[in-house]
Amino acid sequence: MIRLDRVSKTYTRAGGGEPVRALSEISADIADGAFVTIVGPSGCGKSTLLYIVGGFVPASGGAVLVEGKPIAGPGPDRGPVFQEFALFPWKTVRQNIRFGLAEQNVPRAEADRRVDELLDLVHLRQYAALYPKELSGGMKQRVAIARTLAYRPRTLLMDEPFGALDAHTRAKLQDELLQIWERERKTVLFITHGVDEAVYLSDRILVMSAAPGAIKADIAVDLPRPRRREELLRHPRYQELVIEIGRMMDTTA
Amino acid sequence: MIRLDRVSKTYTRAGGGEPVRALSEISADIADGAFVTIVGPSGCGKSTLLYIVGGFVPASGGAVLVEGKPIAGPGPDRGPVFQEFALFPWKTVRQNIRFGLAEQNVPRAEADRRVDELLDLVHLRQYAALYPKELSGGMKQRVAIARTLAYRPRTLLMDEPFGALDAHTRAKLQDELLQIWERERKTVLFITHGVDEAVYLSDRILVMSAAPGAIKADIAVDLPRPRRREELLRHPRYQELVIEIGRMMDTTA
Amino acid sequence: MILRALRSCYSVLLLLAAWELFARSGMVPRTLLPPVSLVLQRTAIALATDTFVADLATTLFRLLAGLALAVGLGIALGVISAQTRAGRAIFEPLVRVLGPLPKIALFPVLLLTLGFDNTPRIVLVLIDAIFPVMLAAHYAARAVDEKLIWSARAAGTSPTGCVLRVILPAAMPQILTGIRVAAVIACVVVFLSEMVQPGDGLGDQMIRAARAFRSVDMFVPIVVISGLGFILDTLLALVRRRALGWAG
Amino acid sequence: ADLPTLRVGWTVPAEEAKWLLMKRPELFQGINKTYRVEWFQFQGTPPIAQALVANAIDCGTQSPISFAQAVGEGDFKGYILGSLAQEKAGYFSVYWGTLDGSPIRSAQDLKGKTVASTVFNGGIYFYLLEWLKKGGVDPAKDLKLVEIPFPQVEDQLRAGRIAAGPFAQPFASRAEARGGIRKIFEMSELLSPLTDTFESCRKDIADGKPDLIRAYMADFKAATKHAIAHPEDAKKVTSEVTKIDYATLDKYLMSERDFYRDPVGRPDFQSIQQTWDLFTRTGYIKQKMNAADYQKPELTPAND
Amino acid sequence: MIRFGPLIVLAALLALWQAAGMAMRVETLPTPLAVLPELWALFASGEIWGDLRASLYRLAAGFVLALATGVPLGILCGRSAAVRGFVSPLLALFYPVPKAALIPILMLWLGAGDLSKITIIYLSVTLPIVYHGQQGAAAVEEKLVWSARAMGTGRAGVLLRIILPASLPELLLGVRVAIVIGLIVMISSEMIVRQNGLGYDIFNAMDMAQYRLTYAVIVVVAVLGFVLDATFERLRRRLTFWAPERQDQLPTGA
Ligand SMILES: Nc1ncnc2c1ncn2[C@@H]1O[C@H](COP(=O)(O)OP(=O)(O)OP(=O)(O)O)[C@@H](O)[C@H]1O
Ligand SMILES: Nc1ncnc2c1ncn2[C@@H]1O[C@H](COP(=O)(O)OP(=O)(O)OP(=O)(O)O)[C@@H](O)[C@H]1O
Ligand SMILES: [Mg+2]
Ligand SMILES: [Mg+2]
Repeated sequence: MIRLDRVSKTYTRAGGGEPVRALSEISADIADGAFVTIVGPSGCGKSTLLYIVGGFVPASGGAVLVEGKPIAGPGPDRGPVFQEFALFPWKTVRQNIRFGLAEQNVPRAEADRRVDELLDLVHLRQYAALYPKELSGGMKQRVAIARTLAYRPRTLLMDEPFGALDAHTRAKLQDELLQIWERERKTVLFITHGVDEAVYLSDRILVMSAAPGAIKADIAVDLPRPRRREELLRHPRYQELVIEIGRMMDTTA
Repeated sequence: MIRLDRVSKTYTRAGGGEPVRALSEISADIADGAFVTIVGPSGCGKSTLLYIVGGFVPASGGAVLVEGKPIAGPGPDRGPVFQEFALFPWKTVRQNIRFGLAEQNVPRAEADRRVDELLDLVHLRQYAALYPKELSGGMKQRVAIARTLAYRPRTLLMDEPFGALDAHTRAKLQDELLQIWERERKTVLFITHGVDEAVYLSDRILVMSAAPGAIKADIAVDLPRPRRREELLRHPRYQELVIEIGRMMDTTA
Repeated sequence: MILRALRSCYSVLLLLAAWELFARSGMVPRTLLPPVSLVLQRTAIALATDTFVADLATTLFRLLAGLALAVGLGIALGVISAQTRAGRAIFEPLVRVLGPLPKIALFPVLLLTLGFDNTPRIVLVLIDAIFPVMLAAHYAARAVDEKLIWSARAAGTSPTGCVLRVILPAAMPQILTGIRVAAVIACVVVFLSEMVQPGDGLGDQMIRAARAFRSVDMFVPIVVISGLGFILDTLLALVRRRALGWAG
Repeated sequence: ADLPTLRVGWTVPAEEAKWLLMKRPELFQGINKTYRVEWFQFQGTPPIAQALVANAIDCGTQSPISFAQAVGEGDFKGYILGSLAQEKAGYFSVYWGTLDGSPIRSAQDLKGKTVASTVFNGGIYFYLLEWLKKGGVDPAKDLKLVEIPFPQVEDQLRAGRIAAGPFAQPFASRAEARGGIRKIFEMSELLSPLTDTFESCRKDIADGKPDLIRAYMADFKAATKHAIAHPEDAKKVTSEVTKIDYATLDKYLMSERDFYRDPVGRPDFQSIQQTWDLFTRTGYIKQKMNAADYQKPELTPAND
Repeated sequence: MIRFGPLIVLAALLALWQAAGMAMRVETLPTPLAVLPELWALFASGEIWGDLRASLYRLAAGFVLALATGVPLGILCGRSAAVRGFVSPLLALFYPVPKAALIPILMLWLGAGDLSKITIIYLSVTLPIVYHGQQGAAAVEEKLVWSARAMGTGRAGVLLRIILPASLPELLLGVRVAIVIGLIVMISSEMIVRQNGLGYDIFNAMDMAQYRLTYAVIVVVAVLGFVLDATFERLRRRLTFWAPERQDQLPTGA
């Protein structure tokens, strides 16, 4: 379990300007194997919260506990997909995806197999030899997703991972993610701007309010699993939830 | 009018690898004051096409004509909003937005007035003094939009301009864009992954097929203007179009 | 192929032509500026002479040994010091105090403690050439996009692995720029050391020629050391293009 | 304000006449009254020769060798007008020393060793080569020559990095005071009397502005006489310029433990001619030199 | 602890010097304690000021000229293939020329006075500025340029208002290198053609075996270098604080 215990964050500014309060006292428990999504207006601190859970940025106050122990920096148990992709520019698509496997000393043959699998998953097999600067925005994002999935972290921390994708690819990757999640029962902390995406994927949705970010609502998504897109779209509760959360967001900003 | 005359593009690769064919013989006429949206799978060449119309990247074949004359590089008549934001990191939010006005020699008082107006439009007034590195993803995107709107180009070239925004902000900015467009009758070339967004905003939608990109369908959006969100969502033709185009996209990738 | 090479450095040819014409115009005495054709001719002769080649080899050895040490140590110190707060706190003042100090002023001490031969000169090259490498490595290591490091750390990369496999490659473009500057400084310094304390090497050749008024011979070692620097620089540029195709 | 200006090069040692002009101009008739001097220091006489050839300076200290090379290779045209340092019996002569305990006594003993000289291709250097050749040693093959400035010779010798090195004042006195150093040979064994350095001016200046040079050389003569008459002034001014403390200088400067100085600063053309003849014979100077060609009696200090 | 970093480092360096001096016991390496009185005397007698002024004047003159010509040239080089085609072979050829070796030759052309020294300083410091300026200008993200061009910025405006600020961090690195090279050349030119200045002082004292004085002047040069560098660093921070630099919050755990 991941426990957020009154986590807050204030950014000090290099130029010496006024500090920016990004998060104020966020508390939440994220159960093992849960699919939790965070939604909230732009600039409310979603990415910041994810950085703190990942152990990349220290909280200004409060603590993040994994299995009861405070986290000590990043670890391969929590795999991030960043909003900015953060691909290694000196590595090709294939080498980027392979990176984590090499770090985990996965045997060569097994690693190659997994990389090929993921290249297919994100439809990039024919682009495997290209460098990041030669990719389109959506292609970069897919590489970033594949790179993190490759080393199979127990928890996925995903910051708008499908933001730059077309509807078709997005839908396919959503389904793939759900399948992986159902198969391997990962914990997922997911950030998105798409309320429908949030409802379709999650067990639980945390709605954040604007700066300094705080949790305004914690909504359980009581829809059946496994989910099938067509069925769900016709499910009355689905529509209800989308409208309810959408309305909540409207009054937030 | 902007005329694309058999525009094609092949990227040569620095490392000496195989060239990448991004676009093959794209032809289209974009009428003055039209709102044209391009949709298509990730990596199909949408951004590339926009760069060529902007005059930033030369086409490998064919020509782009504005008012019958081939374009000679970029100009203030065509204002781009890039997928990557491309803010000037050494300028604050306010200075970024003001940049184009200074370049166009807009008088100081008038420029200040316009910048304030735009800061309000994109809800960033309180962040006016921050530098790009201190902004969240969505905030950067809003600055990029404001910067281009500020100097009022006749044609807007927008590459997924609302991609990183939450639903609420996105909806508001969509409406603002429509209002500006209706008021000033700009020509807009718009790239998006949201089929609903495309239908809601455009007069015409170009559907592109995967690499090397080509125009697969050219669909007129025969919905009444001015558009009101709630009315439109209930309009039967709206739903039809979304489903039709969505289906088209599915068979594209 | 040759034509293309010539066209790519036409400015150099232009300059050489201007030198030749000016020197032959009679506006300057031959002793002050011999025609370039004469200098090149004499250089060719010198390069076929055993003693000159021995001096060239001496200088080259000192140059490369000092540069190699400077590059190795400079990258290591620069990158490692960038990793911790304490490292940065020590690095900054250290390079601020020692960096701007003209190391050539310490050369006599080196001579007295290390003898006249190669060692003091290699050490001089080292302490002069290490700063651009170290500075570039340090600041580039600090400027690496933090999300790249985060991505690697999250994939289980140890801090050391991060330095080797993320920070080092990400900083490589700037480090290579630093190495090119270091190569230049190394050329300058090794030559200067041989001028200040002659004995052997190209600098010694030049000093002897200068003192004996052999003005053409004075230009020969300068042409040769500059040629060495040019070759070194071209090689580094080649490495850069090969290894850094990924960089924008 | 717009007095004519003369650019003069100097080097160390034995320049107290010029240093007096530099630091005590009030003692002399012409300087700062009818003309001005811009002073430039050089490391040895070869760079001064270069500067003279390049018209970068008008007058400067020269040695017979540098002067001859400037004439031969640089097409230099100039006069020898004043004397600075000479060596002859009863006075100091630059010598090569070794450690007391070493077995080195002759040129032969230096084979395979490292031997120091000051400025390669300078005056002193060629005397060393000459002495080695006379002793049957090939300086290019039989031993290793290194260039070391005078001040460092003692330390390097005691540190065992060189087998022999040249000594000049004040370092000779200092080393002798500490002991443990033994002479191998001195330059005046090769030639005596011997001219170390003299004052030389460009021909075009001397012919074009004879009044300026005459005034300068008159002051030069007066300064030489002043230094000899008032050795304590010479020591003081030397201390100021070289930063060597007075007590050290007091031990030798302007005494018989120092170079010989002509009483009025008149060049010894005969000894200069001998040096040239010697080095023309051995090939260090390519052309035949004739001292008469470089004299200009009406500008040269005359005996009183 | 970190605030006093510079002081601690300085103290450590002095202690190291003292220890080395005491261990080696050679005249050529006096201890800092022995050098202190000489340093005091230099300033007490006021002798040093004239030399300091002479050196600084040459350095400043060379530098101002170098900035005025090197920055525009470097930036043009980074942005225009034609200019780069002309300049970059020359740069590659002349950058490694040991400028100090040219001093004797330059003296023959320009005389032994300030002109030849200023020229050599100028030549030496221009090249790193051009070089780094070129690197910085070439690496500017193209979409920044595109954005400006689309807003009607002309070619000159792009160079001045986009390329210049965007390449400033890299350019300033070049200036920092140039400061170091400038000091080296200032010292060596004053050593080779001696008239006045700090280089003259160092090498004159050394030729007279006045080692304590030598070190006293070296200390003055070191302080001068430090002050120049520190002033420059302040300026650099002010000019480039907007640049995304990694925050001081590295993951320390694990
Ligand atoms: N600089 C480049 N060098 C080589 N290939 C490139 C370069 N830029 C783009 N490409 C290739 O061109 C194709 C089209 O890229 P483009 O960025 O136009 O796609 P896009 O439609 O905008 O995709 P997305 O929706 O993911 O942003 C891709 O296959 C990409 O790999
Ligand atoms: N490095 C920084 N320095 C100062 N302020 C920062 C920094 N990074 C983020 N902020 C501020 O913290 C707040 C939250 O930023 P964050 O990136 O977490 O938002 P977000 O919820 O992810 O927004 P978006 O949906 O637009 O990506 C913003 O107001 C932003 O200005
Ligand atoms: Mg974010
Ligand atoms: Mg794109």
